[in-house]
Order: sequence, then structure tokens, then C-alpha cells
Amino acid sequence: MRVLYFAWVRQKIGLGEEVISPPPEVRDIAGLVAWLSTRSPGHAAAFANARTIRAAVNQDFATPDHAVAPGDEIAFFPPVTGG
Amino acid sequence: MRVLYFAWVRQKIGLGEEVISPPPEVRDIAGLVAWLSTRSPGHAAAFANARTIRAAVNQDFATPDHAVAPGDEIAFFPPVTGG
Amino acid sequence: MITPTIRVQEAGFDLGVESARLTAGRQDIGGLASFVGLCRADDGLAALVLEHYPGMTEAAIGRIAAEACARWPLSGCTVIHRIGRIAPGEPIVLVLTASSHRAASLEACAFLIDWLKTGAPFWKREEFADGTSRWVEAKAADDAATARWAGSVL
Amino acid sequence: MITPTIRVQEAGFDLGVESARLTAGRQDIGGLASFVGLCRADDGLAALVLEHYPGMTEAAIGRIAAEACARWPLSGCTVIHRIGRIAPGEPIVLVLTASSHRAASLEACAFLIDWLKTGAPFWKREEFADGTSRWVEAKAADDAATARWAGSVL
Repeated sequence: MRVLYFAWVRQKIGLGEEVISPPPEVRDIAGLVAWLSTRSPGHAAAFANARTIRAAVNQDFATPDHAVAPGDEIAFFPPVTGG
Repeated sequence: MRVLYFAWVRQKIGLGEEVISPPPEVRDIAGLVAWLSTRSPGHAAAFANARTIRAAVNQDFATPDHAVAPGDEIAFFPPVTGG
Repeated sequence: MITPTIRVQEAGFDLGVESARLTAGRQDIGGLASFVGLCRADDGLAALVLEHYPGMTEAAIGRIAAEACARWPLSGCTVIHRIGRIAPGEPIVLVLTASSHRAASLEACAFLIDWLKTGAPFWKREEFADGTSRWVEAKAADDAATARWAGSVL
Repeated sequence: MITPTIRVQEAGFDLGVESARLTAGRQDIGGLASFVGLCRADDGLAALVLEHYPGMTEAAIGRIAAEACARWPLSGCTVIHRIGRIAPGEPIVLVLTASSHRAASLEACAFLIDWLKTGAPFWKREEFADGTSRWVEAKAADDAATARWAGSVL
């Protein structure tokens, strides 16, 4: 599973991208956030306030209950500010 | 009093402009239209359907009850179609 | 309060040139909205011929632009309306509005073009390839679009 | 159904060039609406730095543009969004919509810029003259503007 980070999520984690293999009980975005938060203090800081984080699964916006699977491309980022 | 005609009002009357001296009982746009209608068959045709005619007094849109005075610049034209 | 740029002219205009003129040297403009009305070749149309009321036209557009500046915090406003003969594909009218924020520029632009349709003394005549010609009739839809901006003092 | 032109690029763009490209050789366009978002020099801003999600960005803008084409009868649609470093006074985003009628072009243009603000994965960081830097926070007003276009399937 490939995970991408953008904007201040990327800065707090200190990585733009990582390849991970979460345990099988991680089935959705919410579960993945909980599991990622344990990986480093940076991860914990980035995901500390889940309300300020948005996610995408395979390049489509996804809610916390969206399923995640081994081959997916997952991304975490702040609310978007384009335009 | 100077009267200007535009678009099909001008074409029906056959004049773009004329200087007129209506009698003193012509006090407003409605009265002026009635008086102008008697000047020629072209005038009569132009003003035959008063609902399709708009007016301006001194370059400002005016309703039929708007007063007219000797020094005024009056204009008659169809509803506008700019833009 | 800014001074709108208003021009009534036979010559064409260039959106890029006018927008560059409005924004040149500025760092306070966050949104620039524009509308260009063009001549469509509907039903064998050969040309549009636009007549106007010299003097009143400029005054009417000036009042409409001043009203837009009073309603929205504009940092720039350009209105150009062509007269005379216009071929299909050519531009007829340009409205350009700048503001620090996008909503103001977009709303003022829509307001101005709606009002120009119903509040400025222009008349369009259509000339067709077969030599016939007819005056364009005012549309109830245009009055309705203008009425959206209720409460105007125009 | 037209194919929108969508570009995500570091380079600047020119409104005049893009509008000429969209209307070249056409005689069926009655209205061309545009919006350009520019970088303001607020509070000592030295530059905006725009980050995006390559791949998803283009897909998201493509879905938003397709939705606009489904809602309004557009005869042309261009969306250009810059990324990277942008100085005050420079353009950030362009939305250009053409239709046979003005209302469709104006509404689709407003729809697209509202949606781009909330539906495409861009993030802005502000760099200030004093060397500090901060991520721009999403605005509730932008969500409200997007919500105006209720019923979207996006």
C-alpha cells in the first residue's frame, strides 16, 4: 500500500510518500489513520486532530469509513485551498 | 423642442431628428405621442402601438407621464437590445 | 471609488489588452472576471448592425457602472460596447471587473451585462445573407435577468 | 459534448491567448465568460507556493469540468491552474467558459471557480518578506460558495 502526504501533513511526518503493509485488521481510512499514528511522533502529530485531515483513495476523495486494500494509493492532506 | 428617433421608429417616421413646437396643451410624453401621431402617416405608423415604444427626456428613460418642456431633448425608440 | 473605463466604439477590442491594462502594476486584485458577448451566425446571419443614442449611451453605461461600484468593492471596471456593423464571430461587448475577492468580481460582471442588455440605448438589426433585415426584439428573459438585481436605483 | 482543456502548470498563462484559442474560427459562441484569480500582496506577502497532488489534480478538475458541461450547454471550457512559486500580481488560475448564451457561460464560470476552490487537491503556502511561512487555511466561505451548486454528483 502506497501512502502519500501533502502540505503540512507531509511536513509534520517528514515524508512525501511511504510504502506500508498495515495488518489485516486495518480495513478503512479511520483504521489506517489510527495505525499510522503509532509509527512516529511526526505521524502522531500530523494525525492528532483528525478533523483537519482529508483523505483520498486511488485519487478520489474518501471518507473515514472508506475501505482500504493492499494495492491502493492512499493520500492524506489538509482541506484543499486552490483556486 | 428637439425630438430624436432611433431604430425602427426612425425608419417608420423617415427622420432621425426634428425640431418641433407642440401646442402648450402638450405637457407630457403621452400627450406628445398623441400630437406627433397626427403629423404624418409615418408618425402614425411608428406610434400605432404605444406599448412597443420607449422614451427618454434629456437622455434619461422616461415614462408616459413624464413632463416635457420647450427646451427638452426627447427621444423615441423601441425597447433596447444591446449587450 | 474607482473611475470605470467606458467606451462606445466601432473598432474591435482585445480582451487580453484590456485585462492587462486593468491589472498592470496592481498587487491588490484577487479576482478578475470578464464577459465578452459575440455575434453568432444564427439562421444565415450576415451581420449585426448596432445603432445607439450618442450621449445617452455613455451616460446610461456610466450610471450602471457607478451602481456596480457602489454595490461591490471593485478595484477596476471596464465596459466597451461596439456600434456599427459586426460580422459573425466578432465581439460586441466587453465587461471586465476586478476586485480583491472573486465573488465581487463575478457578481458585478453578471450585474453589468444584465443591465447593459436592458438599460443602455442600443438597438440591434440583423442582416441576412438573402438581403433581408430585421430589428432584434427585446427579450422578456433579459428583463427577468435584470430584475434579479432588484432594488437598483437606476 | 465538448472536451474541456485542462492544464496544471508552473508557467504563467495569457487570458487573451487562451480566449482567442477557444473562440478561433467559431461563429456559434454568443458569450465568453472568464475568471482569473491573482496573487494579492496582502500583509507583506512575498510569494504563494502552490503544491498539488499530481494525477488526482487533473482527474478532479476533469470531473468538475465534465459536471459543468453536463449542467450547461458549453461550446468551450478551459481551466488552467498554476503550481509552484507565484509572485504578487501574477495569475494563479484561469476559468474560461463559452456558450451560445451569456447566462450559461457566466454561471458555468462561477460554478467552476467555486468548485476548484473546494474540490481540487491544491494547497497554498504563503511566504512573507520576513522569512516566515504559513499554510493557507480552508475557508468556510468557500464551502458555502460551493454548496450553492447543490445536487452535484462530484
